[in-house]
Amino acid sequence: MKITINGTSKSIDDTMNIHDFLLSEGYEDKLVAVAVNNHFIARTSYDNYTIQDRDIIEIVAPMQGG
Amino acid sequence: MKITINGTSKSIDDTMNIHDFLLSEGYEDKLVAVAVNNHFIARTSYDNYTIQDRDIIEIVAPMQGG
Amino acid sequence: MKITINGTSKSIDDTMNIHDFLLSEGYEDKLVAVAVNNHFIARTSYDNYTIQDRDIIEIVAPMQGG
Amino acid sequence: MKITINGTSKSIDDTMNIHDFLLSEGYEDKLVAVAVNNHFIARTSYDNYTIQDRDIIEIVAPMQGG
Amino acid sequence: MTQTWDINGAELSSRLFLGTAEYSSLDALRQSIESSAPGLITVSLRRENAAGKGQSFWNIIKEFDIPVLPNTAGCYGVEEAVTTAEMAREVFDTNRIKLEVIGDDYTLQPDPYGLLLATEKLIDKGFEVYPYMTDDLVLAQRLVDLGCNILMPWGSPIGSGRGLNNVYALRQLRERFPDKTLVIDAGLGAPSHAAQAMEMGYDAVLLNTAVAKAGNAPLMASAFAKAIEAGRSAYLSGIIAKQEHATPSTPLLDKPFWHQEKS
Amino acid sequence: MTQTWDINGAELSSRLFLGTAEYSSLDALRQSIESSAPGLITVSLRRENAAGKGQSFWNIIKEFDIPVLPNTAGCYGVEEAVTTAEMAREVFDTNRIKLEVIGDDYTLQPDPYGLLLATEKLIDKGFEVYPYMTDDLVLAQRLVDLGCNILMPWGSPIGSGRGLNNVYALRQLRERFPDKTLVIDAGLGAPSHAAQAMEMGYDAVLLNTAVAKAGNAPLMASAFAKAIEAGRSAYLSGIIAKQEHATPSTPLLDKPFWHQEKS
Amino acid sequence: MTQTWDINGAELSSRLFLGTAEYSSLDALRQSIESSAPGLITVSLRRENAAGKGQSFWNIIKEFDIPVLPNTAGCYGVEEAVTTAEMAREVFDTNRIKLEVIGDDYTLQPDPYGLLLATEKLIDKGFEVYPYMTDDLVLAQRLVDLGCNILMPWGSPIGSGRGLNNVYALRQLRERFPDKTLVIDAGLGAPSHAAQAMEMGYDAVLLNTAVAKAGNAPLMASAFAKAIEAGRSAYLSGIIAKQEHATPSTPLLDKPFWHQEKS
Amino acid sequence: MTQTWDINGAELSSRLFLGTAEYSSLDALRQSIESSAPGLITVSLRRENAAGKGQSFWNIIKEFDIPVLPNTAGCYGVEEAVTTAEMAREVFDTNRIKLEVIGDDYTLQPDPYGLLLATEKLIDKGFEVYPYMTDDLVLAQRLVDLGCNILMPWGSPIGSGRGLNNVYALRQLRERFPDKTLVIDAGLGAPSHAAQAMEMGYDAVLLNTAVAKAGNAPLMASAFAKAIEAGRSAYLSGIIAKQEHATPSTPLLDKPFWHQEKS
Repeated sequence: MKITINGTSKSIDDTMNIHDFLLSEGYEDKLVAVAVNNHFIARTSYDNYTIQDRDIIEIVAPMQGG
Repeated sequence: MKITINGTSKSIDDTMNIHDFLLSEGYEDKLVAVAVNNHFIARTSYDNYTIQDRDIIEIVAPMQGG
Repeated sequence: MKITINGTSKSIDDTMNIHDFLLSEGYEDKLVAVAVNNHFIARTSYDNYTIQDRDIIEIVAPMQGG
Repeated sequence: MKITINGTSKSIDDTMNIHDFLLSEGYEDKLVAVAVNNHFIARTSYDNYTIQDRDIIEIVAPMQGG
Repeated sequence: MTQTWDINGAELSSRLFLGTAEYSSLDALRQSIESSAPGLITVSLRRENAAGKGQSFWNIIKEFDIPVLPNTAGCYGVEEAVTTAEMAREVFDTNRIKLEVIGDDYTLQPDPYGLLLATEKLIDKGFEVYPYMTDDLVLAQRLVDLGCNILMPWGSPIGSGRGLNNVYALRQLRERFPDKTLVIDAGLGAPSHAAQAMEMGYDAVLLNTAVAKAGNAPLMASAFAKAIEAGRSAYLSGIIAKQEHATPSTPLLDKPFWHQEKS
Repeated sequence: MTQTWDINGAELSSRLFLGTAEYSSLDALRQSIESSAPGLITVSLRRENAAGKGQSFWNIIKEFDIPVLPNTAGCYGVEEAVTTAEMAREVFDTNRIKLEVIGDDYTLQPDPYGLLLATEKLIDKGFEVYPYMTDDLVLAQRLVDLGCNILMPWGSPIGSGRGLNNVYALRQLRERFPDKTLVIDAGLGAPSHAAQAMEMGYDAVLLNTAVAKAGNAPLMASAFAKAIEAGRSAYLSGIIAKQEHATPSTPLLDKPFWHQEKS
Repeated sequence: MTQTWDINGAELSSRLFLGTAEYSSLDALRQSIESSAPGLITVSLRRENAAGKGQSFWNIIKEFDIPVLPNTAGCYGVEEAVTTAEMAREVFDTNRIKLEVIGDDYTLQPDPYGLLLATEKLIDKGFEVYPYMTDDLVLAQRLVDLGCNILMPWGSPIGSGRGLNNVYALRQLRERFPDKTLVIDAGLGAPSHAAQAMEMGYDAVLLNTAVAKAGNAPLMASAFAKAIEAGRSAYLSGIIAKQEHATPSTPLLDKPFWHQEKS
Repeated sequence: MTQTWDINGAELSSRLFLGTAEYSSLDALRQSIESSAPGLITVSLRRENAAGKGQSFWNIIKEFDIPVLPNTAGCYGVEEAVTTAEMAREVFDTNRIKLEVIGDDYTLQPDPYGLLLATEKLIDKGFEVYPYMTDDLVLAQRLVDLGCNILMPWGSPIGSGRGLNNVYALRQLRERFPDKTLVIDAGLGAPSHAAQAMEMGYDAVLLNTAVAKAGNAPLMASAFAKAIEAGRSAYLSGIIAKQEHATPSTPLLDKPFWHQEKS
């Protein structure tokens, strides 16, 4: 199925939850936050949300700001 | 019945429409506009609107403004 | 003898007064004023002042100014 | 004879020099400077200047300033 | 010598809009209108009793063949402003309305929220809205999106005489809405303030207190009229750029005594 | 409608003094004089050759029945300025002289030292001195002590278009010399600058670059003429005092819906 | 010597809030934080890839025991701003959010409409909102009505270095909200701007570009820190009133040569 | 952290020069010197009687190891100023003299004529002249020609608290005398004024009334000390240029929700 992650489209075969997805993408040791389809997904819900086809996922981390 | 006209309460016995009311109040030859209960009453509707008990009537005329 | 007129040096043979000099230079019909060696020479004195060797003569006319 | 000291006129009998005068006036232990008739008198000249009749003497000390 | 100009299809003879309140007398008002020949005259509505005190004022204004711009002065609520506008349209027989929705007692600042709501309702009802607004760029865009062709940002609070409090913001508005009619409304005190606004490319200036409360209202009215023409002409002519250093106006070419030492 | 005024016994028809240099053409100069009808026209002297290039300029100025004010532009030395003034008096047949003694190349600032020396000499020689000066109060007093009835402080450097650099100092000058004729000379860029000076009670304004170098000189000339009249009228009328807060121009007495809640 | 102060129950060690963007290097950022010891540090969120480029920045910030203020920079939409705030709360483990809802591309002006909507949602979700706002008094009142204890009006557009564009409006805000925490956010260029804001009684100043883009960021950071302390002390001390005329600082009593003529 | 600097060969520990007059008490004076640690302390001379009232003041100043700068405050005449300077040199044992030759009662403006004469005499007598002057460029050049390495232009009239009346003229002075020591003397009211002067590249600031008459003199003294350091650091660091439009401080690269519509 096709999803969009940080503005780039990507294909993933089997459905997985956010937790598995972050592991598979190599974010395990990173300080990040996640939104799916413009809705915030709390860390505590990573296991509960199963990624759907066409999901738009944002993964963000601390950055300089004013 | 009791009505309020330009902020002052007043008693009028029988019901009348705006046209009759303006006559009875001596506005016949004045350039004025009327609102009842915060709604504008066009001249063309003076005959159609019958004043109700507790109506709040505003009668206004041209005045200096900036 | 050598004189300087409006910043340019010039040779004139015989001595002459300012009046003759202006005529010889073609200023007769011009509205001008004259200074010699930084001193103003009034029109009424044109005949009286005889030009000397090394005189520095300024001849000026109306011009735009702010 | 009459002198003026700091704007106030004063009579002193016998002539004296600035040094004696300051002693007699009680300035001995004060940090002051002196001018007579608008001329500065250096400390080193106190003995040399003999006060004259009508002398105008200024005796000044440190004060707040901006 | 003054040129007429077009505002929403109407031809106005002056870029001065003059208020009619606060004059020492109706006569001072009449003379001020005569001496300044404004393009628009602002008027208002007040409660009328049978004695008809408002009629004498109106008779004076009618003498002049100058279009009027009724206001909703003192309205804090949207409904109140809308109903006042409707009454004004009937009384003054014009679709023009200077829409004031006040948001603060001390500064009489326009309420940027109520103003949008009232503007939308009045445009629906066919009014030609002249919004009294702040110098807020986003508010301006919202008003334009609602269909306003005219924007009237304040220079400073009504009657304060402070002039242009935020030249930067007003410059931005002009730059960003080159095709809209921009009018400085409120806060001016001196003709130089009005000239400055016109030099910035504003299309007109609306005044009241600065004229009505001046020592000599008719004279001050004419002063503002001239300053507005002056500022407009300067804008059309093009103003010289500011320089850090001097440049001699009188050319030095052929200056006498050129060889001399400086003293 | 413009009033004439008196300067040292002469009657002038305008409070605008206009310079004649830097125009794109003699025609632009002529039109600018026509459109602004100045009270005085400033002129200068330059070296003349037999071809007589200066004469055509002078023929234009003579057309107008406007008194001229010759200057000593570009003079750095006292003797140079005095001799130039004497030549100007003969050529232009007037005792008036705009005395410039320049003290600095970059700002063309008047030299407060040479200016005093030259003023003294010229007053001895019977000139009516119009001193181009800084806004220095002590210099002003010295000039008045020498017999000057007219003072011409700069607004900012010649041709800079910066307007009034030091409003405080100019206000002090007006306050301290209520009976002298004070003219802002140099540095103005826009009509609002001229209006501001006149609103402060200055008697006249002398301009050149702001008009001559404007996109449309004749139009800008008329703009300044109007702004100067506007500022003068405002000064005579009396300008409202600035307020920190607003005061409604439209009176709230008898406002409709007075009982309503604010939205 | 610097005093700590309380903001919504938290104790801050400085009235300088420092941004972390635009520095020439992370080292320049670290040194600027060290030299200025800000009370709050602003941070942001950006898309992260597996490489984890954001982590090194965060490791530097964590070194300092200074609370962070995450922003929603660049958000134009309400939902976008709210979701960004929620992600920021989780990542930075703080309820504080500097809420930016931008309404204009050129000035980066806060959107007074979206700002209210986003503020309401975020306060519902338990955030402590630091609203980046204009100097609009009515907007300020609406934010306070929604529960904001902190207001952050702009001085001028972000990164413009213009200082305080509308001193009048900012003075009004301070006067009208004496009990709220007011922070000047954005637009300052020089320490004198920050001192001026603090002298007006503002509680703090938020800066970024003026420090990060200065020739020497750590030195400029310390300059702003000092200027903010200076302005705060001046406000607490009480500033002398402006006078039109001079008053001698050195007393003239007992001045020598008092009898003398003036030269 | 504060750096010492060199003035005519002497090393000063601060760029603040502090006056000693007008304090509510000698104790307030002492505390203000302690809290601000000025680089120079200005003092004066007054008539002394046998009681020696001046001595207690001097004992306080002597406690501090700070060089003093005696003034000739209140002198209108050249001879008077010179004799006062000579007395001051003997009493305070320093060649430094702040030369005041006053030309006007209301503004306490320096007399540009007497100042030159007195400066020449005092330099002949071996004094190190610190001339209290206007912002006049030609006067400045004359003083430099006489041998002054230090120039002290006023910001505005003594004690007026107006700040910098003519920023343009002061900027010109700095630009034209890059190698001279320029000190703003008189007229400042708030620390932001001092910071502004230092940001312009002035070398030091001389103050008295703004501190002595503040609500809390010692606190205000420290405020000015910090503001002067802030302004100096900003000047050394380099201040960002003003922009007409905004530039986002938080970079938009990798912003989340980038695809989103604007609300």
